[in-house]
Amino acid sequence: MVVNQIPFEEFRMLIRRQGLRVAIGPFNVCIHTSYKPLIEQLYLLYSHYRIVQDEIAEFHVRIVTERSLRNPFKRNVRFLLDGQSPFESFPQEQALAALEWGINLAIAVRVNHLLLLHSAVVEKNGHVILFPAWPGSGKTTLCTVLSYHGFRLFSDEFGLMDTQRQLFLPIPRLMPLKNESIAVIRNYLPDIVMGRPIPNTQKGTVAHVRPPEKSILLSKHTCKARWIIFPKWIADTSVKIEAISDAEAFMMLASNAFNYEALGAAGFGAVANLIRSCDCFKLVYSDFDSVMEVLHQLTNET
Amino acid sequence: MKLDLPLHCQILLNGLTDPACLRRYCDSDWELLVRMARRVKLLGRLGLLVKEYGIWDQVPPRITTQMASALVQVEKLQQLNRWELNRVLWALNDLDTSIIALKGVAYTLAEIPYASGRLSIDLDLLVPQSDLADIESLLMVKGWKHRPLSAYDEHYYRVWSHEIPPLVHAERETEVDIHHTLIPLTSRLKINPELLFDTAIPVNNSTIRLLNPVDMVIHCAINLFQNNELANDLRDLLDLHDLMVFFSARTIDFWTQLIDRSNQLKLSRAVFYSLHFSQLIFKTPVPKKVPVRLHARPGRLKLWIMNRLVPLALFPQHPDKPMLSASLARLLMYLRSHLIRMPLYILVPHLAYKSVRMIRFKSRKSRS
Amino acid sequence: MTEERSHLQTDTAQQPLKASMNDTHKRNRRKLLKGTVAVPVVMTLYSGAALARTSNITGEADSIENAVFKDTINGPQLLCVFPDPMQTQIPGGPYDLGQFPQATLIQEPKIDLTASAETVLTSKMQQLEECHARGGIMISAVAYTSIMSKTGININPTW
Amino acid sequence: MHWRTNHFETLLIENWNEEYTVFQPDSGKTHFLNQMSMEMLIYLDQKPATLEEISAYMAAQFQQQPDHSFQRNIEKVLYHFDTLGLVKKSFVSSWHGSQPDSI
Repeated sequence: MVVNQIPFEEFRMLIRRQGLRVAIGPFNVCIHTSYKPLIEQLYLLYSHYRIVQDEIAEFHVRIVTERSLRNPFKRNVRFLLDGQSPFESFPQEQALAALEWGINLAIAVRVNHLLLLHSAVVEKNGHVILFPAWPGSGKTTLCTVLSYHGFRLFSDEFGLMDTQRQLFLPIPRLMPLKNESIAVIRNYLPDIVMGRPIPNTQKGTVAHVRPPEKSILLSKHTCKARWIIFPKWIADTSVKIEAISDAEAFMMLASNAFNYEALGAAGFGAVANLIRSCDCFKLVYSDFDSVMEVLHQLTNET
Repeated sequence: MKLDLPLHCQILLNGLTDPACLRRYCDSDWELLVRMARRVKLLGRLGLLVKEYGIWDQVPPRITTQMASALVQVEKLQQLNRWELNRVLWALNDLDTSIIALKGVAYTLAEIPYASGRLSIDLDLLVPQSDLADIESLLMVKGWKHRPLSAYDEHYYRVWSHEIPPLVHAERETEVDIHHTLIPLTSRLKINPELLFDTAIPVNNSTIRLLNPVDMVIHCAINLFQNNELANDLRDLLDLHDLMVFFSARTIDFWTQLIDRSNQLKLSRAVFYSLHFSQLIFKTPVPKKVPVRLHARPGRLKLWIMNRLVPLALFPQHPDKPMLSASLARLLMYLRSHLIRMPLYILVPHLAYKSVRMIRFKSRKSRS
Repeated sequence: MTEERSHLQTDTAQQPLKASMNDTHKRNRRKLLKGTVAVPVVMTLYSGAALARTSNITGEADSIENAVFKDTINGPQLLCVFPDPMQTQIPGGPYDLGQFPQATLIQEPKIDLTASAETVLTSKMQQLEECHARGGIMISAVAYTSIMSKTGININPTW
Repeated sequence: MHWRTNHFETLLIENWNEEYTVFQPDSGKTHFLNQMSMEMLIYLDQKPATLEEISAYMAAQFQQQPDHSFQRNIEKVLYHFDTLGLVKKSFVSSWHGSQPDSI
C-alpha cells in the first residue's frame, strides 16, 4: 500500500493517531503530527512511499505545535525524536523543513551498521555514481536534474554503504533545493512536484522536490559503485572532468562522511576498497545539458 | 518490598535481566525495548546480552541493525577514552604523581563483565590535590584546553566542585574530567582522598591505578545517591550491580569490607540506598545481614518515600506517553540531590542562576 | 604538467573523453603532493567541531590543478599560504604554517573562466608565480580541509 | 635519546602509488603520509635511532643536504609523530630494554 492509494482523511487519521509508518529506503520511519498544513504537504510529497503500519520502525518522530516563548500569539513547531527535542523550535511555516532535517539528523547520529558518506548518489546501467559534497557544490541541484533525466535516485544526501558486501543502498528522500536553485530547477524541470518554497530558514529559502516514483519503487535494488565524482558548479564555465589521485579521493571521501571515524578499521577498509573499485574525478560545470552529456558518455563507455 | 513497575519499564527490565524472556517478545515489544534502552544508554549492553545468549539471529533484523549500530558507537567511545588516557599519561610522563582511573575506563581495566558494552562519554580521573595545579598546567601546555566557561561556572568548579573545569584536547573531542576528591566540597560529607590513594591498585604494564574494589563500589554509590539527580541513571545502578556481583564472587570478605569502609568514610547512607535498590531492581544477591550493619540507615518514612520515587526517576519515561508522576519524581530527586550537596545559602542562588540562564539561552536561540 | 591533465570538454567531447578513459590507469601516477621534493608530510583526518591545531606542517600541492582557488566576484583566486616566519623553513618544505596560518588570495591576473582552457591555465600559473614571489605556497584541497579550515584560516586581502 | 615506532605493527597501511593512507587503531585516526614520512616510520621500526642517525639516512635516501635546517625539519616531523602517538622517545639505546608500555 502506497500513500496515494489511501484517501486524505484516512492518511490524516493515521498520522494523527497511531503515527504514519513509511518505508524510506532501508528504514521505516514513524511520523506523528496533528499540524494540518504539514499533513497536507506530506500527503503530496510522500505520495509514493510504501505504508508499513505493521512493521517495526527504526525512527519515531513527531512535529508538535507550541506557543512561542517570545510572542504568545505566535505558534511554533518542535521536532521530537523518541520524545526528545534535539533542536529549538521553528516558526510553524517551517514544519516540513524541521521534519526533514530532523529525520536526516536521526539517521546521521544513529546509524552505524552502514557507512554513511555525505554524498549524492545516483545509478545508471547498474552502477552507482557518488557525488560527495564539496562546499558549495550544489550537489542536490545536480542530483535533482539527474534523477529526472535517466539516472535512478539513491539519495541527494546519504551514501549508505553496506561495507561487507560493498553495496550501496538507495534512500530516496525529498530533495531540498536552496535559494537560486529553486527557480533554476522550476525552469529546467517544469513538470516535477515541488513543495511550497519556505523562506527564512537557517539555509535561506528551501523547497522540497518529490523524488521520482520509479526511484522509490526500486529502492530495494542495491548496486556497487563505479565512479566517484566531486562536483562543483561555477557560473559560466565549460564542463570539465578530470581524474584525481587515489590518495586525495580517499581523504576527501573519508572527511565527507558522517560516521567514517566511528566505524574504525571497518570504515578505513571500506573506503580503501571503494576507491580501488572506482574511478575518481573532479567535475566542474555550469549548465545541465553538457554535464549530462559528459555523464552519459562516462556511464555508457562500459 | 515488591517492585511495582509500569509495563514499559517491565519490558526494559526483563530484557536486561532475563534474556530468556526475549524469545517471547513480539515486534512491538522489541521496538519499545530498543527505544527505552537507548534512552538510558543501555542499547549496546542489550546487544551484548543478545549476542551472548545466542539469539541474535532470531531477533528481527530492524532490531539487530540498531543494536549493532549502538555497539559500534560504544566501541568507538571506549577506544577514544582509552586513547585519551594513553595521551594523558604520555603528557604527564615526566611528572611524579599518582593517577587513578574512574568509572567506565576503570571498569574496562578491571575487566568487569559487560564493561565492553558500557557507553562512556568522558574520561574521569582522580589525582592528588597537591599535584592538581601541575597536572592542569602541564596538560594545557601539551594541547588540552578548557571549554569556554562563564565566570559563575568557573567559580562553581574552582570553589565548590570536586573536579576542575573539564579539559578537551585541541585535536580530539573526548572530555577529560579531573577530580581531586569524590564528593563536592559543599557537601556536608567529607572524604579524605588520601585513604583512596593508599589502597589504590596498580594496573599491569601501566602507571595508571584503580580504586580498590570496595572503594570502586562506594564511588559508584555516591555518584548515584549523592552527586547525581537519578533521572535515567538506570545504567549506573546496573554498573553497581555488576561491580558487586563481580567482586563479591572474588573476594571472600567483600561485604564486610564494604560495610567497614562505608562506615569509616561516613558514606553509609548512599551505600545503603545502593544495596537496597540494586537488590530491589536487579536482584543483586546481597546477604541479609549486610544493610543492617551500615550506620546511617534511613528511617521508615524516608525509605517509603524513596521506594516510590527512585524507580520512577531511574527508569526512562515512555517515549510516546510521558507520565506526570515520573516527571514529578525526577523533580523531587533533582532537588534532593542538590540539597544534600550544598547548604541552602549556596543552593538557592545556584538554582536561580541555572534557571535564569536556561531561559536566557532559550530566548537567545529562538531569536537567531 | 599539461600532458598530465585529462580534460574533457563537451565541444570536443569525443576525443578527449577517450583520452580521459585511457587515463584511468595513468591516473594512478597522479599525486596529491609534489613527489620530486623531499618533504616528509603527515596530514591527519579530523572530524567534528572546528578545532585549533597545535602544528600545521604540509607540503606544496603537486600541480596547479590540485591547488585551492576561492570563488570571488572577480573570478577564482589562488589561496596562497605563508609558512610561519617564526619557524625555520627550507625551500621545498616541509612547511610549518605555525599556530595561526596566514594566507592571502592572489588577485592578478584575473582568471576569465569563459576563456580557453589554455588561457585559464596560463592565468592560474601566473597567479602561482605571484604567490611564490611573495614567499607563499599553494596547498591541496585535502591540506586545506584537514588543516586550514579547522583553524579558520586568516585570509589577509591586503597582504 | 632515541626515537622508535609505537605499535607500528598495528597500523593498517594502504599504498596509493607511494602516497599512503594509514589507519592507527590505537587513536582511531586516519593519516595521509607521503613517501618520505612513511620511509621515516619504516626506518624507525627496524631499529630505534637518534635524530642524527635518521637525518643522515633520510638525506642519503632522498639526495638532500644533511645540513642543520634539514635536520631541524626531520626533528619537527618526529615531534609531530610523537604527539600523534606514531613514534615515541626511548632513552635506552638497546631495542629490548624499553620502558613499560602505557595503555
